[in-house]
Amino acid sequence: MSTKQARHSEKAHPMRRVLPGVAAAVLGAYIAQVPVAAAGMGPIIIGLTSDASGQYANSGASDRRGMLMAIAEFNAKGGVLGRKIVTIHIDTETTPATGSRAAERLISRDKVSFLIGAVSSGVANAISQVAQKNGVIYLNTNSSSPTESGKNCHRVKFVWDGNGANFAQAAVTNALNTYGKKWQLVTNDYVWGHNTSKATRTLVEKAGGTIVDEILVPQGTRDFSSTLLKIQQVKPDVVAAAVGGDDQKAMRQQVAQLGMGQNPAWINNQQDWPDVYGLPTDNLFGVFGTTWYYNLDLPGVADFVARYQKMYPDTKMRVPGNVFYNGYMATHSLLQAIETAGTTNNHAVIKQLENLKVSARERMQHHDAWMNPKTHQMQQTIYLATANTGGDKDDMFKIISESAPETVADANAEATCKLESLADTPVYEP
Amino acid sequence: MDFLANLAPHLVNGITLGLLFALIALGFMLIVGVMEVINLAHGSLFALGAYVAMTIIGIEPQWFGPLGEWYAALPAGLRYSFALVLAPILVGLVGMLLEFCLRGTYGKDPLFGLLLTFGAAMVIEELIRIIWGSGEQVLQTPPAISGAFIWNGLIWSSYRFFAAGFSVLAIVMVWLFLERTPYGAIIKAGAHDSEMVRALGINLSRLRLYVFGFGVALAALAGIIMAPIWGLRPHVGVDAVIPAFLIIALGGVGSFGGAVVAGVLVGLTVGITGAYASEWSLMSMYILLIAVISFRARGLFGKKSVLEN
Amino acid sequence: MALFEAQNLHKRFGDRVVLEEINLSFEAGQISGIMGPNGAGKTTCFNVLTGRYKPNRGKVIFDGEDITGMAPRSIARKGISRSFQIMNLFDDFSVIENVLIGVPQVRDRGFNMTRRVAADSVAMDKAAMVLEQVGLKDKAFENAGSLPYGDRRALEIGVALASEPRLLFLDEPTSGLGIDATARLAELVLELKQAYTIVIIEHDMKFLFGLADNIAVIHWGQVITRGTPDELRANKWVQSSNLGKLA
Amino acid sequence: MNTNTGVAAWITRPMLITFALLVSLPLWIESVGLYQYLGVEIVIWMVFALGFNLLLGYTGLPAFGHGAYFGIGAYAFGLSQLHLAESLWLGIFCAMFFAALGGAMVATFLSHRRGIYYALLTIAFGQVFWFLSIKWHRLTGGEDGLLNIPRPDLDLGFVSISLASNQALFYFVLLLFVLVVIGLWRLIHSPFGTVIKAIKQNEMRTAFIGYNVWLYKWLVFTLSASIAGLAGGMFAMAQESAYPDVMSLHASGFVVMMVLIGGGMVSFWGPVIGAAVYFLARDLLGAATETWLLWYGLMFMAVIMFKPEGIAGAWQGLVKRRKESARVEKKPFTG
Repeated sequence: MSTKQARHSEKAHPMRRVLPGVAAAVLGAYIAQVPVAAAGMGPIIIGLTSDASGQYANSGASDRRGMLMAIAEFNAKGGVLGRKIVTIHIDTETTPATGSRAAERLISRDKVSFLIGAVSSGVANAISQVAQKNGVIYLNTNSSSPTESGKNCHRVKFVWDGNGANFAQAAVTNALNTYGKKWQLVTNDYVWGHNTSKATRTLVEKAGGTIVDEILVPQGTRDFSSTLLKIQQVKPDVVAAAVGGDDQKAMRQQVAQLGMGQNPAWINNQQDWPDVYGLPTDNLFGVFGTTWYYNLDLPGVADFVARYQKMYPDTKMRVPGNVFYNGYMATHSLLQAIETAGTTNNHAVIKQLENLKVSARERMQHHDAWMNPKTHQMQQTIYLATANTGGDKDDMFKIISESAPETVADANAEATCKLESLADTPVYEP
Repeated sequence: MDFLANLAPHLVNGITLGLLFALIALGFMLIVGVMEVINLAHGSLFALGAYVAMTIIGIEPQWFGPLGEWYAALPAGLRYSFALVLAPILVGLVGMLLEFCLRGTYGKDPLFGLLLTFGAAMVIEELIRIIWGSGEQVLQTPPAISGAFIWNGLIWSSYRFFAAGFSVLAIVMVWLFLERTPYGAIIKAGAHDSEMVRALGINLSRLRLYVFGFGVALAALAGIIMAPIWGLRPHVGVDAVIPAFLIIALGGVGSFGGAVVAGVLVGLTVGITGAYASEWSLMSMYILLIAVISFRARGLFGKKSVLEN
Repeated sequence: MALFEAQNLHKRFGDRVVLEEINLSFEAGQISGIMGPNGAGKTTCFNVLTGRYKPNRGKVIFDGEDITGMAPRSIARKGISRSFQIMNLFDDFSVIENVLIGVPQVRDRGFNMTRRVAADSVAMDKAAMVLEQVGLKDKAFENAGSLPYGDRRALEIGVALASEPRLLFLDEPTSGLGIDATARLAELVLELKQAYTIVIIEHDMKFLFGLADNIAVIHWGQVITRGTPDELRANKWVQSSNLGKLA
Repeated sequence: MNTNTGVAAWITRPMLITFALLVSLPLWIESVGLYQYLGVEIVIWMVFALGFNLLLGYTGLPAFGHGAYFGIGAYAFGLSQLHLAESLWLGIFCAMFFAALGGAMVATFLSHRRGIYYALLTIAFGQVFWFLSIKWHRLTGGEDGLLNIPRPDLDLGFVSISLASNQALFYFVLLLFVLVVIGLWRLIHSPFGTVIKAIKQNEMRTAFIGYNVWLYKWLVFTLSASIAGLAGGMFAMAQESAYPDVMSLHASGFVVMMVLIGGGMVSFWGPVIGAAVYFLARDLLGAATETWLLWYGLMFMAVIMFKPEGIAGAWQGLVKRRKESARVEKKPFTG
């Protein structure tokens, strides 16, 4: 209701008086939208903190659709614990500082029971820190940075995406055997990039390969021509690229232009579906990871896709991808955990989630998945894929392997993650 | 020797990159030089140009009935060149609209023009998001200029060289326009004293309108050229406006040659650092600017500008 | 020796020679004039003397000290202040603020961030006095930007006076003034003569010949002749040139 | 801009009103549907904007990379707490000191520049700092930011107050705000204030009167950088972390927006009004619509187009018109 109100007042005021107009609208709408459920048996309010602008706007939207579908399905069954579920979304702008403010707002003013959603690890950190302070459970749905379940883990935070280390685990050994031992790393010069490349490096060296060179590309690089020339000069067997966000998009395009996608062999980290959907397949070179694919030949998948298309008949993205999947699965599991816990009390729900086990069938993956209680990262099947040149415009991936969670576990996460004790986590029961 | 063999391709690459930078800065330079408006919407108009072109190229047959079908049947190359002409014009009109909004700020602190365009940048970016969605898009290039070729043992992108060549063309055209036509003379006069323009009995506000439109059209053109390299997303403009800024500062406000030289200089710097100290490749251009400006008050070839007071 | 001396100054802009072999000396307590047709290099000469431009060659000596190429602020602090032909006021300030900022008491406390300007009675009185002199007392709190032209000219001089100069340069003070305004200005200058050494650039010869003790004529960037007004009236060149007819 | 010769008391009525309004804020903020934390951030940005306006509004120096010093303050505060000692005063000192240091360094490059080149250089330096904050991730934590920065207690020697709650923090931040307001108000009515305003209007003449313009410009920049640092330090406390994006060009642009929307060019209070409006509008629009950026930009364009003097300017205009109409009524026989 707040939304309609505000939009209305927006359109209402004439340009000339815009400022006072907005000011009035601000107060008006605020007064109007003082929270419905201060506490007790009102609806369960879930704060959605997915990005709607900035680098990850598109993934954020997909992420949010996933959450909303899970919530819609529960509401259809009459909600959770007999309480309807309502959501409030705030754009975190792919900006950590905004993330904190959004979290503070959702918790203190909108009195949300849970927080869900993130693509960028920076934003996830910012939110989880505020969440931890207040004891609000927060689901990091889609940030694949190892630090999320490593040094920046929190008791209230649960991480649902596979991380760089997992994908490296899955990719490196078989790439080493198929393509060769001479590797070159292309690393985005920031924390995520360095972590991912570090993981790759150790694996490569353990398996007897050599890293002949590492190219650091600053965050925000748009022109990779010199990098690509350098690669040609070094002539490695394999290039392992840990390049993310817009940088990755730019790089893909330029590699495609050079037709360098096949030779040398490329190992990319995860390719998020919203980032690649609709692009020509030559943008999808080399081998890359994903946690799920809409064309997996598993029971339930087809139905899941159908449900997606029914609920979102007019989204550009005709089939759900990994980001949607993570958003959906995370939310789904949370709501189930609440149901089994029989309460929204955060400690109870945390305990539920820590012992979470989801059957392969429910996950629509090849292996059972479980939550690692020490790192709060979902241990799940990791798929390797490559471009599917033959297929129709939706069927872009060719899945080439699937690895069981235990075989791709992030080795040093448990060492680096120090969860706060439950006792130090304030009790929170909205 | 071996080192030189390694270096050579990076030099070539740096120069192509530099020409692209120069193209990006061209429209920005014109507007800042002639109208003393720092157009922060340059970036989002750059993006808008690419989006419009993409739409024009990809027009679906059913949109305009038979005309649409005839159009869609045209070879990709033709549709591309068509977009290359039409899109800048359309975006140029948007620019003129923006110029109307700007009129209030003339003669006031240049800050206001700068901030108005800052607001406009946000609006345009959001409009793009609303119209085309926030997803990654691709601007299709015709086969003739796509793909790659091998040149002494290295793979080079054909499109990149097309783009560089096109930049040279655009730069030369603009230069001829400014130096060899009466309009150019008037524009240059307007750049240095609007008094004189009035004396010449030229309608200054119309001059401003056209110049701004023209500058914005150039921004759009740059957007179309860069999109196949950078990719296309609503906020891609941010990547364009900062280099543009830098290059103008480096070359000196109001100096055409300066902008071009500075562009190439920046390209070379980024290209070389990209090869030998890649992690500093982005930083290098700022260092370059600071180094130059600290010693040359007005950049390499800057003239005194009203914007200094 | 003279209070202020310029010894064979040269000034070039690019390859264009603007000043050549300029030798000038201004005696303390006198009114000296510099005249010459427009574009003769008078103002450039002034700018070199007051430190706006460095000369390419030659010396500027003030009270026995070589001040060649010093920054304007240092020269100003030595007691040389100037007015401008194209007016250079602080338009957003009130009239008195324009003067106040020039007052040494304020200038010396320039880095004081806590004291209130308005509380500084010495400075205020000084400023009021200057305004009295230039006849803007009753307009003290009007906005400088909104003053009529004549008053702005007066204020232009007021700002220069505020810093209690020993030597006062006036750049074309009459430009744009009507007959009686010019007359009033002449009175003011005579009055100022009691307190200051004054150098005036003028092309209004009547004005200059009426006031100056001696005058240097600059043409084509050179001092072509100098002397008392009477000497100049007798001078061949001045007579031949239209300048003479004016006087 | 307000004149120097008018009586400038230490404390003025607008100040008292503002302070009263803010002091009572926690009492009513929830009931108008705002939330305490927003109050904290608003006041912090008010401090930032006030300090920035010393540069932009009073000295007329267009600086567009000021987020950098805000960021330096945030990191300095955080690092001092994490690596040196958990002490509020130490943190605040480091925040201000290092921001000032950075500012002073940059100012040495800047202060003989004017107008557009000044603007461009500030941008370039801003970008450099931003870049370093990501690049130097061993120190800053890179894009993940510097996390888990403690909120030290306010130790007054005889008593020590915990700032853990946003309300307690708010009052601490407010205290600093009050000090900054009084300090700046005093400063702009001091000789120094007069000189910088003179520089804004006519740099050349100021030099010819005998002022060392370079030094004044340098000092103003350093000063306003240190205030930015103070704000940044408080921001790090509020967020209990420090992130690179506060240093980005956008963040720097936003503070300029605040100052102009509010009317910093014509009024001391402009930045204060601006920061408040900025956050209220943004918080509401952000919650109300996906496309908040669109409305935000339009609003901003409208202000520049129709009321370039900003809200404070509009208000002054209103008051002036009132007075004039009143005067006309007094003497009906005029004209």
